[in-house]
Amino acid sequence: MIELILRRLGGALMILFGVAAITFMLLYALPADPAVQLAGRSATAQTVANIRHELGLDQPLLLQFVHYLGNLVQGDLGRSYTQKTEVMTLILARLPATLILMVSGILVEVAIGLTLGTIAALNRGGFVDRLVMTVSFIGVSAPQFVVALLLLYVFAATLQWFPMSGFGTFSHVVLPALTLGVLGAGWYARMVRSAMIDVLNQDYVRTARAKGVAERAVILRHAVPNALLPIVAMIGIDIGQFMGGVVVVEAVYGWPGIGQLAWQAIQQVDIPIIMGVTLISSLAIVIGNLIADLVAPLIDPRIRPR
Amino acid sequence: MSGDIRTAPVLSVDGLTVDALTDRGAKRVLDAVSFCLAAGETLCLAGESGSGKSVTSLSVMRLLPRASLRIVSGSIKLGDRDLTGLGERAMREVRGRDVAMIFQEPMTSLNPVMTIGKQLLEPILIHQGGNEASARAQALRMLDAVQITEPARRLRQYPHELSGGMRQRVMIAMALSCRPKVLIADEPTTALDVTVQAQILKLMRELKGEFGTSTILITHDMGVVAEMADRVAVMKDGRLVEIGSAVDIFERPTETYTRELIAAVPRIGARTGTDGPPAVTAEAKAAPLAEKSLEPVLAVQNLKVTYGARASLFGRKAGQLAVDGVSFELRAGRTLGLVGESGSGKSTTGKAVLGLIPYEGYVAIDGEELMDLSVRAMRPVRRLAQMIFQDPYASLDSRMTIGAAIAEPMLIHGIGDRTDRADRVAELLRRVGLTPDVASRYPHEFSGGQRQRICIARALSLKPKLIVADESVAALDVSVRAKVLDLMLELQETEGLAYLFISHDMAVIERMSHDVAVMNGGRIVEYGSRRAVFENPEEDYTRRLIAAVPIPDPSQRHLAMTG
Amino acid sequence: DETPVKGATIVVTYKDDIATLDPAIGYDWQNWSMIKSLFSRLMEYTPGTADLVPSLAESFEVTPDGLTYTFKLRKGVKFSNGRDVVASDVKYSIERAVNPKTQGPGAGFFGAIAGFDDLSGGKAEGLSGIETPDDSTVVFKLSRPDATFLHVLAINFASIVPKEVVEAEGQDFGKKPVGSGAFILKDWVIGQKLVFEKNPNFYVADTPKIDGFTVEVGQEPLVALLRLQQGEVDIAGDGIPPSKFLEIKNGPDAADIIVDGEQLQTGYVALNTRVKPLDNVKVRQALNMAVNKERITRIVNGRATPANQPLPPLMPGYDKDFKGYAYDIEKAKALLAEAGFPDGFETALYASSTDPNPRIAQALQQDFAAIGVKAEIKALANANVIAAGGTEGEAPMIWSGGMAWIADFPDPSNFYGPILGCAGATQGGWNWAWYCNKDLDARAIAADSMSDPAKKDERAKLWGSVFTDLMADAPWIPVFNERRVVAKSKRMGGPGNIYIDPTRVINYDAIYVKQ
Amino acid sequence: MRIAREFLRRPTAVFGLIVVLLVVIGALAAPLIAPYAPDEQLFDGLTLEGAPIGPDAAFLLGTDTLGRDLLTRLLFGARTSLIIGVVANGTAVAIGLGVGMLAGYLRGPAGNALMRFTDLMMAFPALLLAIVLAALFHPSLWIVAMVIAMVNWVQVARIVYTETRGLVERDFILAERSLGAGHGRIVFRHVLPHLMPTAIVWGTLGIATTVLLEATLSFLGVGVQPPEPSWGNIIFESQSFFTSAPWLVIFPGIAILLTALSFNLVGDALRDILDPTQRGRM
Ligand SMILES: Nc1ncnc2c1ncn2[C@@H]1O[C@H](COP(=O)(O)OP(=O)(O)OP(=O)(O)O)[C@@H](O)[C@H]1O
Ligand SMILES: Nc1ncnc2c1ncn2[C@@H]1O[C@H](COP(=O)(O)OP(=O)(O)OP(=O)(O)O)[C@@H](O)[C@H]1O
Ligand SMILES: [Mg+2]
Ligand SMILES: [Mg+2]
Repeated sequence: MIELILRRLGGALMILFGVAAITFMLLYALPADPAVQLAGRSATAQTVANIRHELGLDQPLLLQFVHYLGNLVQGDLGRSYTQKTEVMTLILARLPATLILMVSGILVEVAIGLTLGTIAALNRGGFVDRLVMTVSFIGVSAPQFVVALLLLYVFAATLQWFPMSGFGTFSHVVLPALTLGVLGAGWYARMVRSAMIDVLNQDYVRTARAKGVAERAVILRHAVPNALLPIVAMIGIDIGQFMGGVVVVEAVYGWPGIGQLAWQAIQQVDIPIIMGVTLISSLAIVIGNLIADLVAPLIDPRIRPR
Repeated sequence: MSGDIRTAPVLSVDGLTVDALTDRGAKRVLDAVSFCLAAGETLCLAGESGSGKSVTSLSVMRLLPRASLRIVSGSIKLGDRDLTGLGERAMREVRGRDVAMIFQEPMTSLNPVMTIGKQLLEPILIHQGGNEASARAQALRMLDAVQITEPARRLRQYPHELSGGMRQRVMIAMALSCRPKVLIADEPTTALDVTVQAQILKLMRELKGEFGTSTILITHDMGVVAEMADRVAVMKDGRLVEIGSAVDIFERPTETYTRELIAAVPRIGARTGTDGPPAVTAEAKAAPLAEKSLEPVLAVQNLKVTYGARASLFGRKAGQLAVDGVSFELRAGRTLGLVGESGSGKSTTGKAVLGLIPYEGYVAIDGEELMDLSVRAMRPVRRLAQMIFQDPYASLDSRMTIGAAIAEPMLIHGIGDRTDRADRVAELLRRVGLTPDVASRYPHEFSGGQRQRICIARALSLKPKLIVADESVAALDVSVRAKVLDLMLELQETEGLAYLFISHDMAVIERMSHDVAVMNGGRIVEYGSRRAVFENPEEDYTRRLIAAVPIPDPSQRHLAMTG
Repeated sequence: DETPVKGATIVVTYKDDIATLDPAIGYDWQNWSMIKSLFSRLMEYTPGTADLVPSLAESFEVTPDGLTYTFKLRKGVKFSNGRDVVASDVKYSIERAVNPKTQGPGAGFFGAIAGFDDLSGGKAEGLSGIETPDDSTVVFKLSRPDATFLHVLAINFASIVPKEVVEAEGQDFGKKPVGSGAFILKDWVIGQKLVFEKNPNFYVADTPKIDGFTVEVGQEPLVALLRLQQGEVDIAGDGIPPSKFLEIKNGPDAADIIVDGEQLQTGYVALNTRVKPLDNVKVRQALNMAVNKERITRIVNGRATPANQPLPPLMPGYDKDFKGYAYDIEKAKALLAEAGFPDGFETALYASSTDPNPRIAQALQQDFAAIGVKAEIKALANANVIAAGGTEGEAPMIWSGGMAWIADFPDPSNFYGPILGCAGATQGGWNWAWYCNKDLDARAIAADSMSDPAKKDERAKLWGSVFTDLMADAPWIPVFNERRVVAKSKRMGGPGNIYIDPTRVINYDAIYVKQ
Repeated sequence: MRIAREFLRRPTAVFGLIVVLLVVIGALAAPLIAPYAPDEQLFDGLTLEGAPIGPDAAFLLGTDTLGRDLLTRLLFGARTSLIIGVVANGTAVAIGLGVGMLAGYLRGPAGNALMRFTDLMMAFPALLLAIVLAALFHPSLWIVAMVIAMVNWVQVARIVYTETRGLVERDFILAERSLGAGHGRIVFRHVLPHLMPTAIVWGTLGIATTVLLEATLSFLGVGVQPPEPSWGNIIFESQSFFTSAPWLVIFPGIAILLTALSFNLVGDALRDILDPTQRGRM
């Protein structure tokens, strides 16, 4: 167990190093010059050169990278070019919001996906199945922005059930989580459906029925936990999608998450922030997969190490 | 009707007819099946695969898959209640309490993510109510009854932590926990080792005595039938062709089908006093094969196979020694039977001698040492040695027609052109008793026996000298099994094939082999001529294996007696 | 009732984070207004106008040669940490803005102060041209006359900061600013909101008129507008998105909600004078004639007026009699033929990828196509467009929308040096036309030397002629002067020009909630 | 022949095929059937205030914010979107299939290295990669398509890897090896066909998401460049107009959904038909 975790952490470090190296090289290959960007229109050439020098951008790329890594090891992600603030501070300020949104979004999408997928599997081939699959398809193909605004118009602006924007209370998280959940549930519904069809054909389901277990309990107690297994792995992958994909939802609901920070930084070529966010999301993905690997044995005792 | 309690049926099935709904219309699966089950009686349902045994039992439980199978007519009476008309709710009450069921696969019949305890408690809580504690006590008693050691610990364990035999005991405990009137056991021991099977059968007989449960036992193993049945019902093509007392069925079968079935059953000890398998072709009968060649087709010395060894951050992981220093040799035209309990390393040996998995030691096929041969250099050797796997379905590519599958070895080895190959495929199909026009069909469109013939045809297409047959008939019906075995013998006689014949079925090994090697824990514990091993076993282990085989003769029941 | 309510606080929203409130660094249109209100400067503008008045300075004197400025500081002004503002703070603050270590973009504005080159070149620690004979006197010595110098002292970079706080906070000063302006930053929740509170000790009477304001960031403009209509938000800082503009403008509340006013802005296409065939003046003139500016203003729902010269109408020196190049396709074609391109040519048009700029680029593209010029559109992130513009020979045409922002101060010189003068035509510069006319540069310097306030009008005329004359070379296509449209809640009072203040965007010091 | 017959027996599949064909024909014949030129900003296409015009007789599906005919744009946009949705997504699936299969089949150090690389790519924020790649190469349709392929193959590779690992353990692969089949033969004739269902599912399910990803890239200024229409960028450009000019979102949205759904229906049918074990069943 310990060995497994250590091995995975070692792998994670390698991955993070790789991500850092690739991101760094790619960012510096970009044509945009952060110094020019920062100096603004009225700056003189001297000012631009000064800024470039102060940011260390006039040093050889490799040296910059080594320098960056050196700081990274000490937990220093550098300072934002535009905000002049520690990137770590900026990220830490926004991380909780993103984590809350991510967790609740995943909960909603798994809940919806599990329900719809199970219903579809139970009605396999029938009308309900087709309907559910079509609905899940709409979810997969719907533009985020429109769905987010639609929910906002209906539930916040018109019905006023939830606040339109902000962060802090439970009612704030409902709409953003719902938006993400509705959009992501399609994938889960499909996955759950095929997993459930698989599980429902298993012998132990028949055994449960032969014991006189009620159909609801057969599904909820016997089938669903087994169908959850492939879903857990999927959640691990999903975390990555979330870290990058929440920008729009965050923007619409004024949610102070990492996505907005990343989006602004990309537009302003604020390299320290981009690097920081990239590393954090990679870390989240790696940890997500690690957690998925560690959670899987909780659900499936067969892969529990002894 | 007489008032005799002994004969008043607990369960009576009358004119049960079941249709399967396919997109080509309804297909009759059960046709007017009628039988009854007296209190405390064991009725065995026998018959070939697909004859409707499982459908019958599932009908009684009303667990037929709703989408595809439907009871068309007939009644199933439990006491005076007709189960066919019962609502789902009422039926749930019946299931597990009045009628309980055990399935063939103990591996998959228990929910892998639930503890044994939870699963055992479930029917007790549902049907007897009461609190957790009393249910737990009941569960512990049941585990005790099925002779599971440390029952309290088992309750916390998960299915995968138990052996196959233990799992099946848990299934039995679960089925009997509410003291049902009727127990249906669908192939309860097929997936188990002979020795374990013997224990389970013994247990079932004991429990029957203790609980007085009426049992419907489904099996295609006539040995088991003879061992267990009070009465036997023989099914074929959805019909119940014959029903009668066990002794009657075995000694005085009236239907031809029943007679064939009984005749096809291999009996251990049947070949006592002979040196080799029976001759099946006319020529062989006329002139038994002499020792043709002294040159071994397969020579194995000190073979070792280790699984799961790998280098890791924390040093090398040792892995598990699955085969530990096995040596034997096999000459042309002869069969070496490799027998042993599950997990003893038989399959591993079979794969290793064909170079399919990494091994240590010396293996030579037709004088050529395999070690370190590249895929390319290996190819000529592959022509000489082929493998037939246990599960014919799994060993055929489900997305390839069987014609293509049989032609493929020739394609790989660049033999003949298109028409040559087509001719050879047709010839091979005929050779294994199929018609050439089936070449364009896919594996799933065949029965198990037919698939195994196809695998044999594929193995033969390169005219090999050696065939490794790993449990090649284990999945087949008795009657089909006999035919496939005969086919293999015939091929040996005409083509001079050598077989490494792997099986855990002592009777089959006895019938097929010239020599026998008994494996246990990765080693060969006994090795010698078949006659020596079977008639004069030196090892206790071998003796136990032989003793555990059920004898298809109701008059010779022995399992319940032995300790 | 238009009288201000006492004790009101309001909510302002923006989409993007507020970058920094460090006056030496902050340089975008969101933080510009906030920095203005957090700090005070020697000079200031009367709210809603471009009229310069002394602010932290009580009075000032200029020597006739225009090289020495002496300021007397107002007494008793305190930083929000309680310390008095003294002359050395002024010296420190401006030196800090110039010091390369600060990484400030505004250093160049102070180029006229003696000793500037030494400090910005790293050869000195301070500016020899700033002297503080006593705690309430600051003397600036210039190395050349600079007519814009008083404006320079009114821009954010000249804000006065307390040395000890800056040194204590280091780079974090921008997040924990301390100044002597109308407001104090109370709280900053990163990524969520900034809370500003009224400075009770502010030296201007009756200012500010609200008790505070909260800036909520990360707000999608569309949603901000929705919240504004419901009264949750008072000023939607990003204005009205195009998709909502007509709906609101034609709605019943339009008069209460919309403030629509001119700003010091010109949207233009920079024509790269160093890229073939745009190096040919006739080609550039032809392109100027090809653009249907009326239609483009229609695309932005009439939120702009067509332009014909670089200077916006509100800027001193704007020549309202100048005709520029009229929309004339036939003449444009003829000119192209004269230049040797009767069948047109292929080129590229760069633009910011934020709405509505790609749309405007497409309209331009269609206009160019009408005279045979096939312009491939490259709609890129701002940073990439800016990089292409600052690389010689890279971008033939650039639509400035989304990047060319509003003037730093209301003086025509601010529209010349970096974007049309020779100094800007360098690697990484903002003169995307790469236009360099030595003759005009000389006239520009001459105009900037006329620092005598009496010659104000003459100077404006001189500047105006620089811009109209350069149109003969047609380095730009001036397309329109965009008006700024702000959405405010109904309760907000005051004239429009304090919401679209020519020098500070939103004038937080002047806005108020009405009864 | 059999495939065609089986296919025609499924009404949903036939519906899907018809829609797909209509879209393809619409895309190919766009210049012939479109009422206007694709980039023509019509004078009548905007109101005097500059608002787009809703569906009417002159503009069947209305106009966009530059006064261009939406129907025309959708027809021409089908070309781009098909290339992105089908080609780019197809390439991604192909790469994922290749990498996953190779890694799963090889195992050992080589397979491990491939999977570590995949893990790395997986941990890399996809959108960022897309943005940087697209900014490095000047954006054009084909570059965008390739960028999307570069980004999207990762998940497919993961899933295919797991599946291949399972397949390789199966007896029939062992049987092939015992017959002396070379690696190429095993991989292409025996492993690949069994991965087709996965490939088809991802190939069809990914269409909609890919089309939308292209739009996101356009929005960031690294996608297909204007005025070239694509369904994604039509939606994206005008998504904030969905209350004032809903047709600008609804019609392209329907186009994406219907096309993706149709591909999916066709894919589902093909998957069943090509799987011989499903023969004769519905
Ligand atoms: N769900 C189903 N749908 C359609 N036909 C079915 C279904 N289940 C069973 N059948 C058919 O019913 C017949 C009887 O099957 P059944 O499973 O009862 O055989 P069996 O005697 O138990 O065989 P085995 O020894 O292989 O278990 C077979 O022909 C089978 O194809
Ligand atoms: N791929 C594998 N990886 C690790 N261990 C294995 C593997 N295959 C088999 N083993 C282990 O090797 C031992 C021998 O297995 P093998 O399959 O050879 O037994 P067997 O005699 O063929 O049994 P059975 O009768 O059940 O087929 C067993 O303990 C088994 O668990
Ligand atoms: Mg059965
Ligand atoms: Mg085996």
